[in-house]
Amino acid sequence: MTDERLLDIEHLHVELPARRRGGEPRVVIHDVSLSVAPGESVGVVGESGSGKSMTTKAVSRLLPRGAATTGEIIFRGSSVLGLSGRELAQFRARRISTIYQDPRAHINPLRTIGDFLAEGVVASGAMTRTAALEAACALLRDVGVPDAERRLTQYPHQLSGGLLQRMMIVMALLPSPDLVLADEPTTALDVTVQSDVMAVLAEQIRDRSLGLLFITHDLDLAAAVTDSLAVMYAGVIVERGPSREVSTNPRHPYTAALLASRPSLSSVTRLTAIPGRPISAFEAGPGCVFAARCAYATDRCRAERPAPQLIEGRSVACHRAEELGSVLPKVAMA
Amino acid sequence: MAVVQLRLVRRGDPMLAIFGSLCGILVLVAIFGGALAPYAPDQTDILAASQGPSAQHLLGTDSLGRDILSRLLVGARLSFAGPALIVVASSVLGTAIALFSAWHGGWVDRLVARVLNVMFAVPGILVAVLAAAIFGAGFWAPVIALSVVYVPYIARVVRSAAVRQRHLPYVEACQLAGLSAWHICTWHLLRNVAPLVVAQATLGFGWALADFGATSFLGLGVQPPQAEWGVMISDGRSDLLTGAVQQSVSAGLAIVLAVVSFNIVGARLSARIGADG
Amino acid sequence: MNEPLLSVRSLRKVFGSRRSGDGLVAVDDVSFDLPQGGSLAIVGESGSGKTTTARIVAGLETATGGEILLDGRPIAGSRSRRGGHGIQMVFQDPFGSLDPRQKVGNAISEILAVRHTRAERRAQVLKLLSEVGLDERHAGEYPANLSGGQRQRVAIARALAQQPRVLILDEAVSALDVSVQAQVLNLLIDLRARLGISYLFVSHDLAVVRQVSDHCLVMQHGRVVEHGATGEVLDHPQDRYTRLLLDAVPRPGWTPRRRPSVSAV
Amino acid sequence: NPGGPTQQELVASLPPAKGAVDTVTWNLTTGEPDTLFPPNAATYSGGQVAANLCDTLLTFDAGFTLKPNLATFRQADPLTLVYTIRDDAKFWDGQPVTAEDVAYSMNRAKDPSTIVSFAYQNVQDITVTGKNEVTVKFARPDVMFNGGMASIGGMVLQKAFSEKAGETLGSSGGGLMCSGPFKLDSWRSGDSITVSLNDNYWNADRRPFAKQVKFTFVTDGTALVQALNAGEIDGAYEIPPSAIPALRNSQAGKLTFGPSMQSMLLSVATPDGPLSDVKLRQSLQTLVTRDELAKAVYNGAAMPVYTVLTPATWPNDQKTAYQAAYDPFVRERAYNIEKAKKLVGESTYQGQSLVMAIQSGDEAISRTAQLIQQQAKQVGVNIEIKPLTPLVFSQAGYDANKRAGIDLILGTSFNSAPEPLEPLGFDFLPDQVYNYTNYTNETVTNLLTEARQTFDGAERAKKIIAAQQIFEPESALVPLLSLHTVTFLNNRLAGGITSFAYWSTPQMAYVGSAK
Amino acid sequence: MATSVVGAVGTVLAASFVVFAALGFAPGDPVAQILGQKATEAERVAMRAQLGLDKPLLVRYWDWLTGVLHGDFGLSLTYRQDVTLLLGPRVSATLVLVAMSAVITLVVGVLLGTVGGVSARWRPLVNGLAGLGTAVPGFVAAVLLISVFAVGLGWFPTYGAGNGFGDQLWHLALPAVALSMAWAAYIAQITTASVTEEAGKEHVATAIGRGLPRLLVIRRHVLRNAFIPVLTVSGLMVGGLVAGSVVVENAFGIDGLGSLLVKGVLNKDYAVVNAVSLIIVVVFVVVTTVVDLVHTALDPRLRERT
Ligand SMILES: Nc1ncnc2c1ncn2[C@@H]1O[C@H](COP(=O)(O)OP(=O)(O)OP(=O)(O)O)[C@@H](O)[C@H]1O
Ligand SMILES: Nc1ncnc2c1ncn2[C@@H]1O[C@H](COP(=O)(O)OP(=O)(O)OP(=O)(O)O)[C@@H](O)[C@H]1O
Ligand SMILES: [Mg+2]
Ligand SMILES: [Mg+2]
Ligand code: NI
Repeated sequence: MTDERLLDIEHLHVELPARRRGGEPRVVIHDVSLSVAPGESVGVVGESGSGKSMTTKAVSRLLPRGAATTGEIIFRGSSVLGLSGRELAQFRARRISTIYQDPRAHINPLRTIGDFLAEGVVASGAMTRTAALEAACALLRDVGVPDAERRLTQYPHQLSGGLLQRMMIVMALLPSPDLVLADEPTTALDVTVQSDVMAVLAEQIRDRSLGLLFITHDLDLAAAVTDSLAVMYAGVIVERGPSREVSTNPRHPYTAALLASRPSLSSVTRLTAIPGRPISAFEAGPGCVFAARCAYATDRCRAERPAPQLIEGRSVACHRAEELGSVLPKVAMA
Repeated sequence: MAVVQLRLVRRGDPMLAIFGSLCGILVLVAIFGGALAPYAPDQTDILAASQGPSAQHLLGTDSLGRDILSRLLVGARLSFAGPALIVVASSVLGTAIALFSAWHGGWVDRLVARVLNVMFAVPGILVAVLAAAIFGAGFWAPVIALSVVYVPYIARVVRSAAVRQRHLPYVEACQLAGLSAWHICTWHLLRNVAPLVVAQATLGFGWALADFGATSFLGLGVQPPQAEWGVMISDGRSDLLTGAVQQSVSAGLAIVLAVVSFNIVGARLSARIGADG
Repeated sequence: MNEPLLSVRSLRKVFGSRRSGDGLVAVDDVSFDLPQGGSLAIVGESGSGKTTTARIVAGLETATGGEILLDGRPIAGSRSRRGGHGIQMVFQDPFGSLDPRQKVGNAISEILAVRHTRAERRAQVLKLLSEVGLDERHAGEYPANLSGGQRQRVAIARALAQQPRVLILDEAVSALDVSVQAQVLNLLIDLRARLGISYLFVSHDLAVVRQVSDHCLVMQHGRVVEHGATGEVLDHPQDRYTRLLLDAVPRPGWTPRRRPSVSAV
Repeated sequence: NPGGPTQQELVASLPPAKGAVDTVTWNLTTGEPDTLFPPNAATYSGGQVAANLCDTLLTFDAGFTLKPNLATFRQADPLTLVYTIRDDAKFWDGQPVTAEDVAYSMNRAKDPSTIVSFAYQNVQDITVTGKNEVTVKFARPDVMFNGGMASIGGMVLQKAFSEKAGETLGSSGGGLMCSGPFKLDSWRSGDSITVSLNDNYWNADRRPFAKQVKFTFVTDGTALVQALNAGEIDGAYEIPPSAIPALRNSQAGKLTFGPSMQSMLLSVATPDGPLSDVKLRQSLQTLVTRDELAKAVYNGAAMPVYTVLTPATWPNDQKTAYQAAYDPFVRERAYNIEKAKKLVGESTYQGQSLVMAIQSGDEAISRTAQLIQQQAKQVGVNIEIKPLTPLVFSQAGYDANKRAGIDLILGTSFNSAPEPLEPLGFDFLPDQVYNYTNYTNETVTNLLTEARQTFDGAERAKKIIAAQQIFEPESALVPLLSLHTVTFLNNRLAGGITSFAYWSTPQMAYVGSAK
Repeated sequence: MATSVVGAVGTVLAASFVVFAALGFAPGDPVAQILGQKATEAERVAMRAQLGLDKPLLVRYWDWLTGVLHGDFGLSLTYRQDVTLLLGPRVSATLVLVAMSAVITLVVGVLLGTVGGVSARWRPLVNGLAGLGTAVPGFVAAVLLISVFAVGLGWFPTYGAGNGFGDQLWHLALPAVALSMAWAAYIAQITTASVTEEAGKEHVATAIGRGLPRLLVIRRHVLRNAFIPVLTVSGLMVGGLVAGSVVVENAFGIDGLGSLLVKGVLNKDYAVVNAVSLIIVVVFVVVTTVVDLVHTALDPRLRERT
């Protein structure tokens, strides 16, 4: 069973050093456990500051300097946190790839697209430059970019956001990794372009049966493209389970509230807003991270942090998960 | 503005605290140096000329028998007064130009940018020499010249900050609210660029100290018998050959110390402003 | 229907080279009416000219052509401040729309100073803040200490201080987290119901538009491609582009679709 | 004497050189000359270099006795001077020096646009009156004229070359054609002037020892000391006072103090103002410690003087007469703070600030000014030092408008010859530019005018001394120091003139190897 | 391209006119310098007319400008000769000095700054050195260097610019070090800051995340991008070095453009001052323009704008 797993994150806990000397270190990820099987797409959904990006950074070990990580990250059975410098480079170059939210900031503006695409595989010795460029061209055509040769000689600023995000996707796929981490790959894009880029990404991942860790704040989007879904709040995964289930039949009050505050495209309804604002892990009290905003919170919720419990194939971090199962509103399928 | 500085110091940055207090001490010396000096700075004693350090004269005497330590302490006043005036004048002028230019934008802004470019192209030392020729060598010539020379440096930095502010929606909100351009410029733009101006001015003070000393050294600025560090370096130059280095070297080190302190404080303040966003 | 509060006729905006005329046409022949107390949304993809239209109406940008009528009377086309005409605006970026070095209470009272005495002002500030769900404590805070949603409330309160008749909201909720966005949307809906202000609501989020507007305008490449009652447009889109837009919105059961070909950029 | 040599100890020339030397590198301490065109080469550097290149009609020996040089002279009558040019003199290009050339040169010098033209102010015309003869006709008798012919005013240029060179004559691009002991090789502006031995030089006494002399332009005292100590530069005149301590014990060469006719004095700059009070002026005479000044600021390169006529300007044969008249002033004007205080008290002076102008950039002058300021303060006189740029300072010298607001000018002046009338004429006759206080005294005027026309030395001395007794007590000039010529010469070399006569003689011709 | 050339020419014209006009305000009569103190007023008036000093400012500027365009910088009032001749050797001395300083500044500054930017371990040391360095003004550095290396150790000469290339390098070594000290430190600071900032950019994180070797990331993604601001500052640096050379030339007794300029201003030697300032302004403008062009060449985003 474990051998089948591509990525296992177990009780990940990340602390960043204090901003100022003498300050408290800041917890940004409190307790995250996740796993991705080969060919599986896992979505992570949460509002800003919940620690989604930190989770992906922890996987590729790109956390800010001074970050303290505990817990385990197992990739194909070996610990990522224990990799030596050379192994880490190999791991990053061949095993995983990351697609970021803002392609413009994540591509060196002074180098051509061709350089950008080929660089990784050439440096890791996987291909010669010519071969890499050829492979890139082929991939570009696969993701629906006409005129691939010309694109390779262009600079990032000459491309639109949507096109640039496709370049990112090509970059990520070129070394044939096992796992793709996509951190809000479409947030900066228009809906039409988002649909397009998502389609490309989903199709490529499926064709190659790669693992995908898909980060977004859009529950509907995540539900549409992933197999299983984790809902994150303040550094904690509050609910995890099959995408369809989680997005239609939430078992955690936060998931439910999130769904209820989404305006609907088809009808005018009074939205149920969640009072207060989203918090980061280090702002949370000793109890349930969502307690302060939760309509169902009890004293216990405020005092004691709930451990994830398995309910109907889902992992839910809520003391009242059982009893609330029937209370929480369900979402009808359109 | 001092309050801003204090608040920044309190936020705990040891470098800033150390060098900030050093700057404070130097400024106090500049103000009260006369009272600390064991001798009158221009009291000559030909019989005790060019002496090395001794109990009476801790740093020795210069070629006219004046006490070097006293001149160093008293010299802080002119050495600081000039740069202070330069920095204040150029900051006020530079900030005014920057705000005006950033507010109007368009061709006004382009014109201002061109004029500043021309000012960059005229070397400061040329302006200083010209000023010395026009106003006569002395305290004011370099003050006037360097005030003009520093304007583009201040204006450029402040302008880009002001332009950034100018395009923030809050400024447009103020405009929509019917507030006058003057009100917006002074109450919002100026207030927001003020910390930057302070930081820039502190940095500029270090540079001005060096440049002001250089004009005195060249004989275009403060003139002997006035005690001033640049003058002292120049005065002591002929003694270097006979091994009596204390005048030039002590004045040189005083300048270096002052410039280091103000530069570090200025850089730290700028960095903090950058961090504050 | 009685006379519209605000009418925009054949608005046109060209950016860039005015002499040679080869500038970028950001807004092209846009016309619409906004009735008293109504809410009109402008939707469209990025760069379609939504913001530009809104800014021209607010008087922050000068139109190249066309005219804007308030109560049937044209208002000066140039940079004259429309605030006095009862048009106010709330901006997208909650971080940039408040002076970082001004306490939020002062930001509001500064505007009231034009029309109110000092004594009236304080009470008025509190009233406005409570209107948007904030209280006295918030008045003494700097924007940096407020959350995005709170800032956006302050921005709304500030706009309300001018007793506007038209409130332009340019992506006013786009930068907010979903849970907070819902709060602000509710607030906006309530305010309109209570104060009878008209909204010109700019957004790219069709679901949001559905909640707050009566009518909507779909823009593409600076032109209006579809115009009608919001429900009608969203439920029965006529234009190909509107349909494309609608199809792209993720919702339960949705799958992303690849466009036949990517237009070369 | 810790202060430096006395008048008697000054050395006018060094023991002669023993042999030839290839190259001498000599520094021009006041910097690169503006021009070598003799009538305008009135600067220390310009005159010094020109003197090596161009022969003067007459010359002084090291003791300032007038001698024939390129010509002999005959005073035909008080209004006529006849010069006879020697026939063996040749220009560098081999052409003989003719009467034509001499008359041309003198007429060029006489042109009012030149700096030396003042020496020609009494000249009516200059004509060629024979094959080797040039006659100068005067409008008024002028005893000083011949002295002028022994320096830049009497230098002879080749007419043909000069006319061809036009405007650029004497500049680094234009060059010169003269008959002196050295030829001008090259002038690299900003770097050096190189001259080389003139093989055809007519005067065997002045045949140079050096094949080549390179003049450098180091003005910075520190750099100069370095270069001299390192032997990169062999010697220099006008060593700045601040460099003296460092050179005194040099291993590389020797310092020599020689007599000079330069002096430093403080002049009242305006006829009105607080200093129109004679008592206050007299207090200035005694409140300065001239000895300390000579020692501390000039490091011994100067000597106190007490009258406008400095001992150095006394003609050799009249020294006793002048000395006798001088001594009482020494006693009266010696440093005496009590006396100065008393004089100030008796004056109408109210403690106003007196503005003393100095030329900026001269370290020794600046220090002198500071010392005077301090000493004046002790007797209750407030002096404010005002440095002026050289241009403004020199303009203030002759333009009363530019002296507005200035009470005192501290400066140096020099005489080109031991001729008392030269300074006195400028300072004490009515309507003269340097007579800042509009001093007029009919007796003085008459005495000085007569003296100028008196050819008998003793008679002239009497008249001048009589005038001095009248103007000196109420003089608006405070003589301070007589400055020596300070010379440094590398030990490998010998010979050379060490008095200020170097300025009007081909001084480099005497410098040669010490072995 | 065309606009930048027009801008450069405009800058040169404006700056040279400002200098030209300002000189007219300086008191003192240049004729005094030529005629000496003993000339009469009539002679002075005549001389002024002969030199064209009685013409209006604009006419004089125009005359000068047309002259310059024909390669004629006019006649120096003090030296009575073509300014071109005066400039020749001094330009070369100052040029060698400035060039040496620029090389020292760039090599030392960029190397030090890169080390400080790339290595967090060395950064405090580099920052400390650079902070100290920027605080040592040229004239202070000159005095200190002279007392240690020339007077104390006697390793270097202290005067003159030397003859011939090798000699010139030897003579100008100390002055160049004095001149470049503060600027090298400044460049080191800028480089450190720029490299540190660039290293924190997201595209660098992408490169690292792709497993690119560290050196490759530093070279391709950090350094190349980080050098753009350094380049901009280098443009200003050349202006600063030229200005600073005046002070350093003075301290080391080098007869270069700087001392010629100071002397020219003090003597109101119009032709000299105008020529020297023109040279300085042109050097500055050319360097800034070249920097702009290089910047454009390095940064594809700028390429299409022009
Ligand atoms: N470089 C950093 N240094 C310090 N703190 C950071 C850094 N990056 C993020 N954080 C903090 O870590 C927490 C989690 O951040 P993270 O970026 O993982 O959130 P996220 O879920 O990705 O949010 P978003 O939707 O805004 O991208 C936040 O509180 C944030 O303030
Ligand atoms: N000041 C300006 N100068 C030049 N072009 C501009 C300017 N402002 C906007 N544009 C251009 O006008 C077009 C329309 O811009 P606008 O901001 O109105 O679009 P938008 O619909 O609001 O887009 P978004 O959804 O991205 O906010 C865009 O192509 C934009 O690049
Ligand atoms: Mg994120
Ligand atoms: Mg917009
Ligand atoms: Ni171009």
